[in-house]
Amino acid sequence: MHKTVGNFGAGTAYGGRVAAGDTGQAAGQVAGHGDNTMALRVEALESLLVEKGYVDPAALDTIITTYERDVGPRNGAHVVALSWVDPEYRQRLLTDATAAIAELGYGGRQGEHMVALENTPDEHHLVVCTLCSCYPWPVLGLPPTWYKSAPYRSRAVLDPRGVLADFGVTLPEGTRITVHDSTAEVRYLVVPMRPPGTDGWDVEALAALVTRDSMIGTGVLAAP
Amino acid sequence: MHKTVGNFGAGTAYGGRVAAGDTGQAAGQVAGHGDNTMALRVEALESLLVEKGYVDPAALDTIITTYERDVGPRNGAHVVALSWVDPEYRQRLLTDATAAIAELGYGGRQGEHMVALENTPDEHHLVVCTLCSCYPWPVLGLPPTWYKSAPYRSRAVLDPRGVLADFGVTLPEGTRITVHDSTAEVRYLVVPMRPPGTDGWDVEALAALVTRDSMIGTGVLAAP
Amino acid sequence: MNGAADLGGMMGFGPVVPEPEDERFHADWERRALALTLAAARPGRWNIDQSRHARETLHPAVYLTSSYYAIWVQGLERLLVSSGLVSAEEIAQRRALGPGEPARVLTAAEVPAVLATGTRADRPEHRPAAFAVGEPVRTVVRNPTGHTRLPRYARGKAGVVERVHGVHVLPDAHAHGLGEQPEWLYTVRFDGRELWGADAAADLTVTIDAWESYLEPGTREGSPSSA
Amino acid sequence: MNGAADLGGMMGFGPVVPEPEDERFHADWERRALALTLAAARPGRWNIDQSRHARETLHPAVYLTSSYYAIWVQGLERLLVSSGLVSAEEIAQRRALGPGEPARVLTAAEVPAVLATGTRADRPEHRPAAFAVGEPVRTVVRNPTGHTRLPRYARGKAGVVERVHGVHVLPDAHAHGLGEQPEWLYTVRFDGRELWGADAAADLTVTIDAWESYLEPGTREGSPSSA
Repeated sequence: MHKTVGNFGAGTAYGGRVAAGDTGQAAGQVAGHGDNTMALRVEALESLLVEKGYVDPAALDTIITTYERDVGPRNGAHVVALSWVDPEYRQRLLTDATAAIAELGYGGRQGEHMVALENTPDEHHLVVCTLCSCYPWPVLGLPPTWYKSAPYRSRAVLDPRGVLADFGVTLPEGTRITVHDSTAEVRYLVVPMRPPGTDGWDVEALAALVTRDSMIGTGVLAAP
Repeated sequence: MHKTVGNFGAGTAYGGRVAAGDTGQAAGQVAGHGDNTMALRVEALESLLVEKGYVDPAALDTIITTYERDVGPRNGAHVVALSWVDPEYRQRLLTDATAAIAELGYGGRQGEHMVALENTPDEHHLVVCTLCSCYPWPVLGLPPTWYKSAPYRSRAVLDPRGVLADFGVTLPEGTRITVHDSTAEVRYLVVPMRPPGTDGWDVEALAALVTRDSMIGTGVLAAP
Repeated sequence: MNGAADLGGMMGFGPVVPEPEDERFHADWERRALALTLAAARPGRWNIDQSRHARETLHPAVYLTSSYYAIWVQGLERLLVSSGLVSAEEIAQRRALGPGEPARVLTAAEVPAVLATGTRADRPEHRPAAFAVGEPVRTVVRNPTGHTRLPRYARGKAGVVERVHGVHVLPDAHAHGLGEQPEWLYTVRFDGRELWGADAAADLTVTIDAWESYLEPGTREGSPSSA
Repeated sequence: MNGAADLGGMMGFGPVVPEPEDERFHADWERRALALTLAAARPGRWNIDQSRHARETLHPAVYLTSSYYAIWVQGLERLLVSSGLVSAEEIAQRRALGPGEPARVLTAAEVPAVLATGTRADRPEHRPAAFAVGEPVRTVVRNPTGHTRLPRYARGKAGVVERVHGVHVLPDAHAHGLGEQPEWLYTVRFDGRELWGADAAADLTVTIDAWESYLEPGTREGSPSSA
């Protein structure tokens, strides 16, 4: 066999010296954050839809408030923490996550068909949507920018350890990785491993330890 | 089996109404033709390389003149026309195209390893380079913009009849298509079918009928 | 379709940039883009699969230079035009050129219930499932110009059924006004080396959710369990 | 690598726009970009495979929003910097910050001979070819982060050897300073349905040129000739 640069390695001759600048250049070209053109375009679109009588501005405000204030990763943290302290709840969560999550009052849009994936010392779960931005809104809120971005969507299924490294996460030797590509309406919630040194903690205190990234699989929980 | 929209069809719901405008928008974003930023960037790069002593401006002028004036598809047309009138030359061209083309004084950069592909009523050849812009310079000159463009490179291997339709070409029923993806240093020259009504024409007159596109496979030759 | 949205396995996009948990929007227009996208779906002129298809049909140069909310905005504009709710001229001129059609409008009062309810994709079981948990399968090779949820990297690959989810609406049909054509939906597990080759990490597994028509019976040899 | 350059089978780019035969450049900077790219290779600091890799590693958003000469210019800038001929600061500031290194410079007088000679990629036959014309083969499944000339659409596919070209420099190695590692090169023919699925046109054949390490022995059943 011939020798070539390793597959799935740190990259190529251009990975170091030049790529950083080019990535910045490309990122600069990406329309979005703080882009005045998009701001005007969306403002015009809203005016148009209001004028045509298709949307009610008050409803827009309510939607925004819902996802900015009410629905977010603290819901998922509650689910996870409860599963740590209540073995029967944990079993219900692993058997029928949609129903178990609904017990706590969470559900609805983008969480109609939930599956919980429990991390263990042997297996680490990571969730991605390579085709768009599927994400379990009722338990995690809106997806972070990186979850919807090309770097994450392209690499998670091919090089999940490289992705984890971008988050500063290194899994122990012997931990297998299972990546779940959300290609249908099923939504996945990762249940991270309970951190050591939390014996006897109550659900609220435990929930405060659970990060959003740990419920996607891009984070792990350290001892408090 | 479920019914879905046909594969390789004319497109989707967005193929007609909206796509045209969006394509224009995207094309407008493509840096290039007449782009002042690129003009300044290239000018600066040339100055820099001249100042560092790596390039000689006179050599640049000679390169440009060579490909703007001397090396172009008329070379390939000569090869094709000769193969039509001289059965022994045709045989040499099909056996060792590099050598046969060199007989006429053509060769060199991007034509070091030539293969000639003869179109017949049964089989139509089409050449593409999906990975970059490989093209037989000594016989065809520099590749046209479309040959190097994403629309051609993406679709030629999947939907060559759709590509031919963009050129206004429809092949007769019963003609198979063979698409050649130039993934190595081998370069392909398509020998189009000699148009009817040209009996007794000399090489020069025949060569005048041979279009560049017919030697890539995106054109066919009509009767004069 | 093999559009720019089908990103799995692509390279060259650079590192993932993490973001704090409380960073929910980066500009006010993102808030409005989210809310508009949700509210404009209320008249019922398109479904989720049509939305996804509208986004994936954006020119790849546009898709890859747009942030995700910008992709949503451009997708929404296409849906509004293709559904006839708004004309292309109105989008271009950024103003109404005529009255709107009668439409069911989402009110503020309805928002909590609508968001808390969602839209289920499962349907009654109308025939038995073709595959059971643990069965070897192989994904089909197919490159439709229309919408599909079988990513390019997972076509023609041998895997094993890991979960059976019931019968779900088929996006390939639903995105094109061809009805729901519900099918059994499965989670299928692939060995990383089956997807990416012998150089892939030996301890990588990837799952996708795949409708029954995406799958053919597999053979034990080709399955990850015997690898 | 699975970069933006690997375009075969992608969709959504719109129609091909033909162009008259005499339309050779669209702006004067394109002429200079062509000539600079050719002339700057003369010092011999990189080879054709490194050039191609420099271009394919451009960020996909950059690649797909750049015309081809613009891709060349950006690739050239990377090669100049990675080879050490020019510093990144010099590219950024657009001026020399120090003297150049001694380098073989292409003179106007040399141009005709250099262009007329080219650079052959074939090498002496050092071992027998593994495959003969007509033999069934299967391409490997491999997703290297480095350079390769096996397109994504043609990986893991059954075909038949159509031509044997002799022994050629291997781009996978040559693009990364690992020497030429020459291998037998073949033209391999695939049935369109093998590449794209049962819905592909029945009369479509696609060929690629594939080095020996891209190929494994195939079986008669999997080959187009028996399809």
